[in-house]
Amino acid sequence: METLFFLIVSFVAIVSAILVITCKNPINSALSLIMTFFCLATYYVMLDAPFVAAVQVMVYAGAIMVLMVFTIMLLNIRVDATKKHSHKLILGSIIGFFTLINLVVMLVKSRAALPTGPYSGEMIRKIGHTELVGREIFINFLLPFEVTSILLLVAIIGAVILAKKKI
Amino acid sequence: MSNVLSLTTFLPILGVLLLLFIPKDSKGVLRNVTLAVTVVTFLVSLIMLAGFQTNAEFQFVENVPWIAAGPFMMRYNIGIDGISLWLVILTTFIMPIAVLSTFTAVEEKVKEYMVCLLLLETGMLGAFISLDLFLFYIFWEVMLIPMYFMIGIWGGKNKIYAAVKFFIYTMVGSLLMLVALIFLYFKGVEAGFQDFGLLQFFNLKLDMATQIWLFLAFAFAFAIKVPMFPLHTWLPDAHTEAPTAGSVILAAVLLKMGTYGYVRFAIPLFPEAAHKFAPLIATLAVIGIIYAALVAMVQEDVKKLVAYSSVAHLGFVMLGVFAFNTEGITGGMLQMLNHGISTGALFLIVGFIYERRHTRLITDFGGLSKQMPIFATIFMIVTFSSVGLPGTNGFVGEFLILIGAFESQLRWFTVVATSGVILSAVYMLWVFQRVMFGELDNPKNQKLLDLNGREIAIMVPLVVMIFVMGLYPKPFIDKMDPAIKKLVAQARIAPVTAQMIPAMNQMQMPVGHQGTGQMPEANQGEMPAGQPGQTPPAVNSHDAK
Amino acid sequence: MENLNSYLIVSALLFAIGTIGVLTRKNVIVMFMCIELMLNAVNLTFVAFSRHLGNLDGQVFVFFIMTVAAAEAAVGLALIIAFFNNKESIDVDDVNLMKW
Amino acid sequence: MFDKVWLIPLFPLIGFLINGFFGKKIKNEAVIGGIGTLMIFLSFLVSCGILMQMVGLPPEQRVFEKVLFPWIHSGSFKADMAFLVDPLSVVMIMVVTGVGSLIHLYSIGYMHGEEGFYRFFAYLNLFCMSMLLLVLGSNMLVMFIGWEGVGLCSYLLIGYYFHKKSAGDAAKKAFVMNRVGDFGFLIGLFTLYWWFGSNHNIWTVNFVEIKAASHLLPYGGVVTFASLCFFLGATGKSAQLPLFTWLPDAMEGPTPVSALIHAATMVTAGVYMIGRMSFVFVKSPETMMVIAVVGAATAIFAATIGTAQNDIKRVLAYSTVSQLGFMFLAMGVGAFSAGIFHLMTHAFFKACLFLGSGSVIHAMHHALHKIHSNDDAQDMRNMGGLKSTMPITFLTFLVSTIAISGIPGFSGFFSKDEILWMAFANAYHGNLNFVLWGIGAIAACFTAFYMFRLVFMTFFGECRINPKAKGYLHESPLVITIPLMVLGFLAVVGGYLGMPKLLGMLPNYFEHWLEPVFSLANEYGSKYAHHGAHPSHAVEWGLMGLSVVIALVGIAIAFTMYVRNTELPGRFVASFPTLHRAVFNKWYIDEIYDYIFVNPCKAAGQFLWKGFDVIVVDGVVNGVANVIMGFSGIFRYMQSGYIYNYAFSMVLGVVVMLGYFIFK
Repeated sequence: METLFFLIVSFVAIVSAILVITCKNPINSALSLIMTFFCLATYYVMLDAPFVAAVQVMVYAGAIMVLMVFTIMLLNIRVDATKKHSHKLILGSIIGFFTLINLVVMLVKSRAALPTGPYSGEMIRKIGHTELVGREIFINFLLPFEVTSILLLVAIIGAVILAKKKI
Repeated sequence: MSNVLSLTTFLPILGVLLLLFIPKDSKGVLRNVTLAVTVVTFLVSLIMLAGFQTNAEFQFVENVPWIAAGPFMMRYNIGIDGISLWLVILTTFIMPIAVLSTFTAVEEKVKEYMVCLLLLETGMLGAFISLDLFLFYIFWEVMLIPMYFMIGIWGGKNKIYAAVKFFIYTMVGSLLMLVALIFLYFKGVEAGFQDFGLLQFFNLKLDMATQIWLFLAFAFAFAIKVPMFPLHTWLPDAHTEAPTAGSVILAAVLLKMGTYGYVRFAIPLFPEAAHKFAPLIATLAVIGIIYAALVAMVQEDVKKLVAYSSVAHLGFVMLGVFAFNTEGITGGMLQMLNHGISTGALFLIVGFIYERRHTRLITDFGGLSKQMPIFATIFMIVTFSSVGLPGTNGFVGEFLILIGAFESQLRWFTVVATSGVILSAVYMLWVFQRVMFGELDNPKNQKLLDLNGREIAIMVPLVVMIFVMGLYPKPFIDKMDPAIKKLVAQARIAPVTAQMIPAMNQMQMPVGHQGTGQMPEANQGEMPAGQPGQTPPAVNSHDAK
Repeated sequence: MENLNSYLIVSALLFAIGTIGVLTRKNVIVMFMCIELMLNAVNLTFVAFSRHLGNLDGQVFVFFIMTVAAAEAAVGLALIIAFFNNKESIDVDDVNLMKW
Repeated sequence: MFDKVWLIPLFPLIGFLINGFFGKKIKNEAVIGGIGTLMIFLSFLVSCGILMQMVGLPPEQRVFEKVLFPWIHSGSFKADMAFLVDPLSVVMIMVVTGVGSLIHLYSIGYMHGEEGFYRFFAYLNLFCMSMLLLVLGSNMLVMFIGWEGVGLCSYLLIGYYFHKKSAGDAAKKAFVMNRVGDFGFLIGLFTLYWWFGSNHNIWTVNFVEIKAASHLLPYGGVVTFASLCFFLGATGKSAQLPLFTWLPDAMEGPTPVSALIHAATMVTAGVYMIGRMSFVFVKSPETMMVIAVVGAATAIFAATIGTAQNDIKRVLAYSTVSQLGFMFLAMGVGAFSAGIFHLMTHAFFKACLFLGSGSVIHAMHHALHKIHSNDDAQDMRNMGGLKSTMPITFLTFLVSTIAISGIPGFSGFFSKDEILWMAFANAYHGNLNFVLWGIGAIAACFTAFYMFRLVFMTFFGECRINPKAKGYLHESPLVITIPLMVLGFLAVVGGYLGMPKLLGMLPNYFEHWLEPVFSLANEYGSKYAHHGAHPSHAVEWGLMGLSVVIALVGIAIAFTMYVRNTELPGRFVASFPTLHRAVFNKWYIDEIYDYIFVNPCKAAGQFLWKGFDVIVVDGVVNGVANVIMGFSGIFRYMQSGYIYNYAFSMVLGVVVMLGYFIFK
């Protein structure tokens, strides 16, 4: 039963991913991308990482995609121009295909290490995933956490300067 | 007193600092300050000349650790001996004259021009005095940059082409030299040396193969600078496009860098290879002499003609240096000084008429000697010095070179080179006649005014030096003699097996022969009709050791 | 519980699709989305490995990737808007000034 | 007085410096001319002092070397600025300073009114200094200073009228030809220096030392090579056959120049050099043969050209070349003292002839200038009948012409006949001496012919000058005629110094005077000169008589053709047009030289410059540059500016690397 559910979610994820890159209208591709994000969230839940799933949905689906859609609306881009770069399509897909082969072969051939970490599945369910992740972040990864906050600050200022016509 | 050498070298840099404070548009002050700096440098170098003892060791030596970068250890090791002494004096002597000659020549961007001149002087002086191979390489490159700018910015029509060509030509050569330098350094490290000091490399015995390759690398770099026959095409372009002061310095000192390189580095470091390549280099030198003379004959542009004439003169110097005997090398050194003075003067003269008529084509001139008598006399004296008339400096150098080369195994090269004497008379007199004699028909020529006080002040020291060195070269020769004898000893490869000739005849032996005991290679002279006289077993340098 | 490989295969697929999307599409925003997709594929691998290995470093890293993605999205979109202001189009072929 | 020898060249040097630097300011011609003449006259006095002192000394003590200062000392090469006083150099300095002073005096009058007056006297003094250095030099190098110094001064003086292009060309031609000779001199010097040094460890260029070591020289071999090179130097300087074309063109210079340089002093430098180094030359029979043959050939060759010239100075120029041929003939047959004797007598009468022609030209120029006609003042065809208007010039001219033609009683006879006799008697070259004597005799006949042709055309017959100018013709001022008279007197008296022993009236002072100098050479010479029967006195008397007859025949032909019926030359020319044209155009030697040497050099220069320099070397350099430019052109497309290209190549890179690592 578990695997069946996994297969369904995977199928939906792959189809929506393909939709993202194939449909003409950017809005449709945006929406299919949101669909993919939801599938990913379900994966995270299946992997006993509910907090990550929640954050995933909030950040990606909620924030970034909204921003994307907002930009699409702002620039009211009609359907893609017709000029098609045929050579790009073929070349792109060949390269994409090769990437896929590389990744798959690499992932399959590499023998994953034995579980070493202390957090087994049921422990997360018992204590609660958010608390564990929070403890992890604020103890071992405090500095990177602060650095990311600076990164965000820079991004905000950058975005403001770039987008405004005259400061 | 001991660091007078560094003082001489870096005084121009102080001058540059001084110049930076002077506002850009007060040209007069800029020029006079630069002149003052160069004159002071000259005086300081005279003090050094006075303090110089005539012996073979390096004097005024300063040896201070400088850079320790990874495997390399470079020391600020400078000093001069008989050979480099006069080249330093020549540089400091020519610089004030060159600066004085740019008073009216360069009008725009005077400050940068003066800075370039002073930087150039430091580069040249540094190259002559450095005893550390790496220091020499650095000054060798430093010298290029100001010259490149002087040609590139203040040059003539296609100055960019000439400047770039000049730069790339020398750069290619010096890169090869750098490779050889580093290779030599590591060879030295094997033998236990710690730094780039030149003196220790002198007694480093290298096997023949490495010597050949190293010698070729060094020789190629210096051959471009000399310039030797096939690599000389940058010189006419550089000279025609350079401003007057630039081409005076280029001719008077920069070309000597090449021949100085041979005498200081290539020959003493790799004697066997030098001997092996002597015939090849002598051939190139002789071709250079004849080729440059013939080509100079048909030039329309006076400056290009003088440029080719300096190729011919330096061909002589190379012939003398590769004779490996005292007369030849002394002649070569003297000819370097003479060429500096006479060709420098020639370029100044071309500069004077260029400033007046803004053209360098010979056909535009004619009959100037009636219009400008003082100019005519000076031009005539310099022409005859450049042609090598006895009594002028040109003759002393040329004669010693030819007699030195005739004694060595370059005998047949000398016979061909001596014909260069005729050709040099032909093209110099032909240009003198077309410019000075003949009808004063061109209206523009009729209004030319003769040399003014400044220009005469420029030419007087040069003309005086022409006659002083021509009539009494003894002090010059004595100062450089011990160093040259040491060089000859270094360059002599196999100990002379011939026993001294016992054939003392009853005539009193000209004093000084036995004393020096210096026995130039008595080589098998293949005179046309054979030679019945008893000759010692010839030290034939061609059979590889 | 699915074993690790299946998750990896799915993330590889997503990643490949994202790459193809970047290379083939002309619309800059869609390319943008494909990049987001690729980032998410990577997130998936992270979480899968962290679950498999049992320590949470992977998931912490996922958060960092998300912040980066967010920052990138913000700046990217600002760029697109600025570009749109003076070029009137967001076709990637018009972005041809980036050369010597 | 001997150690005062350095004063001799010093005085003209002082004269040169004064006139050279301050001449423009002095402006007064008399003062400038006075300084110039005084200086050379002082040298003349010092030379007389030295002569007197030397006459008093016994022959073997007549060699004195004065070292002034060390000039070039490098390694084993030693050359000092040193002077050598010996009978030969005393003779030469007497000739140079004596004739020089007279010519300086003459120039004051002749150059009157020239705007470059001070420049002329400065160069003339510089010339005298160089010639004295050449003559007094005690080593080959000091001689070489004088050697090239006289070349320089002849360049300056020939090119005196520098506004004339022909003068400039002639000056350049003279200098280059001399330079070719100097090339030979240098090679000879090097060979001797090298040979002595490497074989006997005697590193010297000093004449005395070389003379002392000359017994080591082998016969032939390296000595032939060295002496041939020296002889090339002599031909360059003394205008012998291969290198003589510059002398006739040198007539572009003012006449005193031609008299001093191209008659009396400079051109004799070659003869003096062979005399000075006789002990080297004599050691190689082949070179002596070459010298004799070239001398004889030049004598006859120049004499033939001289007969057809119309310019008075050109005739004299060719006569000089011919007389020099005689001197070289004498040197070639080992009669060194006879050669030097002829050099001295030739200096007297040729200087007198040139100055005489100068005064004629001066008068003609003055007259023609008055009527503003631009006829050529030097062309004999518009002269004639000047006998009456210029008596003194005519008389001195006639005396010198008789002297040069070899009429007994005058100096020319004694010296020229001595040479012809020596050519016949000295059996240096086996039966070649008959041929040499024959050529010499014919040349003497030609000499007599063209000299008297000149005299008859200028002084006899009716005056062919432009009638209007006839009134202005008058005798030259005293300052010109005095030197003429002195030289005329010397032309007559000079011969009695070296009376051949045969005539016996006076002992042959000259030969006796030079005997110590040439004794070593004659001794070497006698070794290989095979001793045929020394011809008897009868033969000598016979030959002497024959040479006189030949001279008279020459004069008679000239008389019949140019005085009795003057249309004879016209008919002669008509009958042999090609021969006349060839002779008139100097056998087209100049054109041949241009064709063989000058044009190929120019063509080679042009080819090398345009061909090699520009196309080959620059081609290679620019070619390399273009190739690099080509490559960079290709790489340029890599940076197209389209984003997807960059993305594409990035991803491609990643994929390829991954693939490599995975599938390795």
